[in-house]
Amino acid sequence: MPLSYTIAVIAIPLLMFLFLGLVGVKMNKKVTGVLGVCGMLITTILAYGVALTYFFGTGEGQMVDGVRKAVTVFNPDWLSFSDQLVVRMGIMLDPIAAMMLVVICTVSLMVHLYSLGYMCDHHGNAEKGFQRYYAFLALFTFSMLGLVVATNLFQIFIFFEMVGVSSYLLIGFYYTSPAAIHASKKAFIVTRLADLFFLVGILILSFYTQTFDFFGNDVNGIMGMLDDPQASLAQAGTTTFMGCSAMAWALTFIFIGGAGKSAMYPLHIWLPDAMEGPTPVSALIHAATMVVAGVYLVARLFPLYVLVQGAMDIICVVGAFTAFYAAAIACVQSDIKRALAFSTISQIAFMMTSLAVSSANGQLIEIHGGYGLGYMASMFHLFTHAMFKALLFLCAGAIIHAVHSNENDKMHGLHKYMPITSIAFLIGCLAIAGIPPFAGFWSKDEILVAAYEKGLGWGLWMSMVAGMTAFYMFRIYFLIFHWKKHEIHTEHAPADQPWTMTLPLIILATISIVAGFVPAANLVTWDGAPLHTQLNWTVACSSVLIACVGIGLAFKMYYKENALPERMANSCRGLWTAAYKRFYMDELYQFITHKVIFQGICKPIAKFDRAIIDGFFNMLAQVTNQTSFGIRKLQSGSIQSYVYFYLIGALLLAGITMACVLL
Amino acid sequence: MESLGNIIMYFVIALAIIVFSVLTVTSRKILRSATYLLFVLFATAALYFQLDYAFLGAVQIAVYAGGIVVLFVFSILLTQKPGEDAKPLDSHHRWLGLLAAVAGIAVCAVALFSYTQFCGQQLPDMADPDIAQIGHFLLSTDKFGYLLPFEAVSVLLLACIIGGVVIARRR
Amino acid sequence: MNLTLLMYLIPSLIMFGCGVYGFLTRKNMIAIMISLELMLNSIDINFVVFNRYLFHGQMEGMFFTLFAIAIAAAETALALAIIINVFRIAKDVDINKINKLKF
Amino acid sequence: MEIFNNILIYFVIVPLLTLLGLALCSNKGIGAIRAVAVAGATVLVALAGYLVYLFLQARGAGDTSEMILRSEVMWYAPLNVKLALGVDGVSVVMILLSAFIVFAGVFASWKMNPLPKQFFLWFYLLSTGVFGFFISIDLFTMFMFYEVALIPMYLLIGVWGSGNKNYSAMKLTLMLMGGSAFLMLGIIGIYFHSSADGNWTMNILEIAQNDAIPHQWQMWLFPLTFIGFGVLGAMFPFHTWSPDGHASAPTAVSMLHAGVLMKLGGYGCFRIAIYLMPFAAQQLGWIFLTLTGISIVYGAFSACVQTDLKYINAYSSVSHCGMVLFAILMFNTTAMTGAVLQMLSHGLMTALFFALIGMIYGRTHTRDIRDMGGMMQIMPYLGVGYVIAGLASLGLPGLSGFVAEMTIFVGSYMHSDVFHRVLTIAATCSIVITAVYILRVVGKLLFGEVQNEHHRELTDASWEERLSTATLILAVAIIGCFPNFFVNIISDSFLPIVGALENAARAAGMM
Repeated sequence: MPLSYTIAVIAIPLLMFLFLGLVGVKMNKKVTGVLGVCGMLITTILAYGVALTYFFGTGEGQMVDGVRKAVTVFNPDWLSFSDQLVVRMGIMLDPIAAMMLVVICTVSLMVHLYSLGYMCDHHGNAEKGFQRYYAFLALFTFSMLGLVVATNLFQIFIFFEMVGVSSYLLIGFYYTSPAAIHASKKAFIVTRLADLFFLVGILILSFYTQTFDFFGNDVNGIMGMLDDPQASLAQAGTTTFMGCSAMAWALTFIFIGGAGKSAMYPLHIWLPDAMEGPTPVSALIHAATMVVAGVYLVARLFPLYVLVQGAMDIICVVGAFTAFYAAAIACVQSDIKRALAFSTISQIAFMMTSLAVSSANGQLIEIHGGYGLGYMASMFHLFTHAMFKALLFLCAGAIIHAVHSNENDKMHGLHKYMPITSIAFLIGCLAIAGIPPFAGFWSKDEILVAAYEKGLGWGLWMSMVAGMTAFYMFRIYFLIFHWKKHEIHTEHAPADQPWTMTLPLIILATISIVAGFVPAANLVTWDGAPLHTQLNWTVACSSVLIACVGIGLAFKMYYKENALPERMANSCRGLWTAAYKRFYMDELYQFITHKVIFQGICKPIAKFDRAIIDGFFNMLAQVTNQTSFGIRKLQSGSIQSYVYFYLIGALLLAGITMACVLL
Repeated sequence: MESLGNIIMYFVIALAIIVFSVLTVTSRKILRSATYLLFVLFATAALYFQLDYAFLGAVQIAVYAGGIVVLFVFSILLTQKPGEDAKPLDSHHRWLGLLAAVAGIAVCAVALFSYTQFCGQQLPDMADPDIAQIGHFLLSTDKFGYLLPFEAVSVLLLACIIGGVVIARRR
Repeated sequence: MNLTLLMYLIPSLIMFGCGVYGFLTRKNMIAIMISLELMLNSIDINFVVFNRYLFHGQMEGMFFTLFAIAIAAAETALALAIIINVFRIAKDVDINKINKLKF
Repeated sequence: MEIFNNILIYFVIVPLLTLLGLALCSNKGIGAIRAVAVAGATVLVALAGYLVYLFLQARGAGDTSEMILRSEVMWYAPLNVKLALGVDGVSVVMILLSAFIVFAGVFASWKMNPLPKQFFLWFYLLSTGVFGFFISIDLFTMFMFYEVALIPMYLLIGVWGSGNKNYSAMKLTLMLMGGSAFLMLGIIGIYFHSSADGNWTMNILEIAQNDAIPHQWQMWLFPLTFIGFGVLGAMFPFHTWSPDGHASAPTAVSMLHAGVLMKLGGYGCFRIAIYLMPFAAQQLGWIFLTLTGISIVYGAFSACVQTDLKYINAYSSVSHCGMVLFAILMFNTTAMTGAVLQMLSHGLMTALFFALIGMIYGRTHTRDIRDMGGMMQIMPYLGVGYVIAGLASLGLPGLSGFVAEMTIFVGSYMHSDVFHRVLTIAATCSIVITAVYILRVVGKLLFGEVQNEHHRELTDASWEERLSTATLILAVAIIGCFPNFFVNIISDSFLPIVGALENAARAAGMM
């Protein structure tokens, strides 16, 4: 299959969006849903074809001397800023782009299919806004695909905004619910704030590079400048501002942009709230695809980041801290989707850390004669995580659909009622906990190896977080499916959902089992050359052991109803409450945005405008008016006063004349 | 040297003018004001007679004293309730008015007294202009003819009549 | 003793002063008109006197007075018509209370 | 006459003919009035489209002259005042924009009541002024058309407005008139220094060619003209007419005013103030740059706390128009191109906003967002339109706001000194604040539960309202999706101006 088919991969969702958005609203709901699924199915088939061609074909210049090169399929000008600075809208395929195509299309297809069942009530009637929902899904898929195949930094920025808006629209899908509106607004504004940094980063970087392209077709792209010491990029490395090079500033700002989308601390606050959206949306956007855009962005600029160790260190620290922080919060959440959301944050932080631990002192760390193991591991984990996290979310969706609640205490003991869902969820948990041979084990293991290689401290820290992951995932699992007998709250007993919802679960579960055997090391590496890896038995065994300890602990505490969790919570009540309240980050933001910015800046400015600026002009008018009124008194209309004035004038004139004549 | 009768006549007229003028503007009963005005006008007419302008004096009596004052009296009777006096003036108004009047008089007086070359002029002899002559002048277009103003005044009077009718007409 | 020009001007001047005083102080519109007549009259006297003393061969002053009398008559008639009309509407002839047409 | 062979003059003649046609309509015949108004607007759109075609053809044929379609008629020989016509890329797109807004405005005021005939009469008089301003290159003629565009505003707001309309109309007119007083002083000053040899001229191109205005005079005349136009461009601190004026104006007038009239300010700033006085522009630019930088952030912050829909948009306009002047003062082709894109974008988007607000207001009779909610359920078409306008305003790629803002930011960042960069970064912050106030109002107005049960009975947009908004949405999307088409038309027009600025800088030894 020619690589130029990628255009169709991008175009079909766009056309679906336009069609469903403009025409679909007048059509039958089910028909639009089926149309959406069909469109997505075609997209997915094409995407698989393109990805397979890219990875295993040789025809279109993707393999040169055993190294996979980026292939620019098409790259027309979109907006010319100046002769050199041109924003292009193109399609570029390289290992990570091809991999992302597969991930996005797979998850998106699953979600499309799943939503056919999920977005209906128990009688099979589609919800209000069903067409809109599918239109937005198509829009999101289009934006995300456009993002990953971007040929230049600015295109990534453009699609960053687009996915942000799609996410906004989908989180706020239930637009009558205040919580959903609030969450969607928060998500948009926080990511927008991050995008501001991204934009500034782009501005700084492009000022030196004079191009946005990664690999230029006619001009040299950013990556092409890396080897050339005369290139303007080198200048960016030496120009300093406040002690750091322009390059470091630019890359740090760009990372902040990515951190906003990828929910890194302290910009993570929007993600848990984003769970107000429909659950399939959470699975697609807020677990599998959009939230890894930040990771993707850093990976995309990986060769640049390697040059600037400062930026890498920031990523490393932020990533490692976020991984722990989110895992800690996930351990105590009672809302299933929120717990999964924090788990997502933690896992994405894993990927970020993994990227950052690939280098030290401005050089890639050598492992087994290969470089950039962390990069490979990160991308691999991105892939596997997308699959099993989507699975977990879709399972959660099925449960929520069955019991009509997000809270753990409304669930309990569902294993008996929903066996398929239960098994799928278990597979997902095993995968994320890192139990071989499930997918998560392989990718997480590589990450840990890379972390240990960077330093023992990093490795231990990440291992600890991996253990916590196993614990909180199984805590959720046991609380939902076991703990105690289910109390039936509604007239329907919870049961496995229709095939449209279970089929995606089965497919994703299968992928979660086998995805670990994808030869990622040969396919996605930072320079395109295959990376030789081998299982590090020490790390592998220890991580499995840690995971098992976590699972065991969770089993002990949550398999059967008992008082142990309560006792433990009581033993350190303060810490528990803080974690449950997510360490008060939301309250902090609330304070900053409402008290400081809204009350402290906006209101005084608006008052200043009305009172001082407008007041000044009104005062001008008032003064004129008052003066006029003052003068008007002279024009009183009273003849007698006129006569007085007349007399005064006449007498004065006469007096003056006489004085002149007589004296 | 004037005849004594003339001089006495003059003083009587001058005194009448001064006294009745002051009374006209100070009386609080408006009807009395009008009456005093009538006396002033008569005195003026007398002055004209003394100055040998008999026709003018006649006109003064006929038009002014006979016409205008009657108009005043009628309008006073139409607008004034019997026994209603003007309110006494507050003092600052009176003093202000007095000051203005006195200042005006003073300035004029200073001017008059400083131009002594004609102020001391004797009364020259003059024949009383006869009516025929006046009529001739009024209707002639010669150098001293007043036909144009005469016609203008007639138009004015016409306009005035119409205006008076239109304004005073009860709607 | 001679009757000089000045002697005739002095009563006229005082009459004018009274007219001014009356015009400035009276509230009744008719009284104001009366004061106005006083002033007009004093001017008439001046015309006549100047004509008589300084240009006794001619009659401009006299004619001027003649016309002035005519116009004064017209003016008074009109003014009184207006005053009466105003009185009908406003039930008052106080000059300070007639202010309905003012902005 | 020869001038009638020039297509440009028809941009003035067509509105005038429409005026005539409207004058002939009877007061009662609403159908005839609408027909005439629509016909006029349609002809204008067609003419504008044809003008773009002519322009592209001329440029394609290698015509690189600064202005095309030149023609001149002497008006008043003693002062050398001419009716001089000519357009470059910027004027062409501005004319296109104006034609679109007039078209949409006519449909937005479809049910204008009372006195529809008189409303359209003034409306078309205003349009005449706007088009006349964009086609002329003679200072006197420009100023005349400028005034023609301003005066009808007073009546349009004073008679057909809402709320505190007398105050607003008076304030708007007085402040803009104050601005034009400055402007007239400036123009007179320019005229008397327009040439070194005493052959004074009003023609902009000739004045720029002569480059004879002494530097010490430029230092006086530049602020005069810049403030004169800046008042219209809502530059801080001369922006306060904008919130009150827009809040009281009827829908179509708000559209035309924010959409086109405010653009006259930006257009005049670079066409007259900067082009003719590049030296002073270089010397004094930083003052105005600071003011416009303040405008951007200040307007955005002020918009965050407003509760009246129109006030929100008016402050947002202050912010966006500040961006226009900000970019113009950056003195490079990229930023200035961005400024024109922003004018286009803001013109269409704000017109769309005001149209939608007018339609919502016409139904609910309130503009206070606290009294409304859940409009999306009641009037989905208007709701979706509002969301699209909002997204355009906060700079969603694919809609016009994004390309304009990005061009401005990239162009502004091309300056390598700290002053310009700090201002640029401050200006970029506005994209976040914009998102805040747009999402706030969208959340409160459209989403959530219906606040007022009476609102449930309201209807969605009628066909003419749909047409009006769809035209604008389409235009916004076209600019957003195919920006290069416009950039190519616009960017060459700035070469003479940037060239003049560089010469001035070189002469002053700044470069």
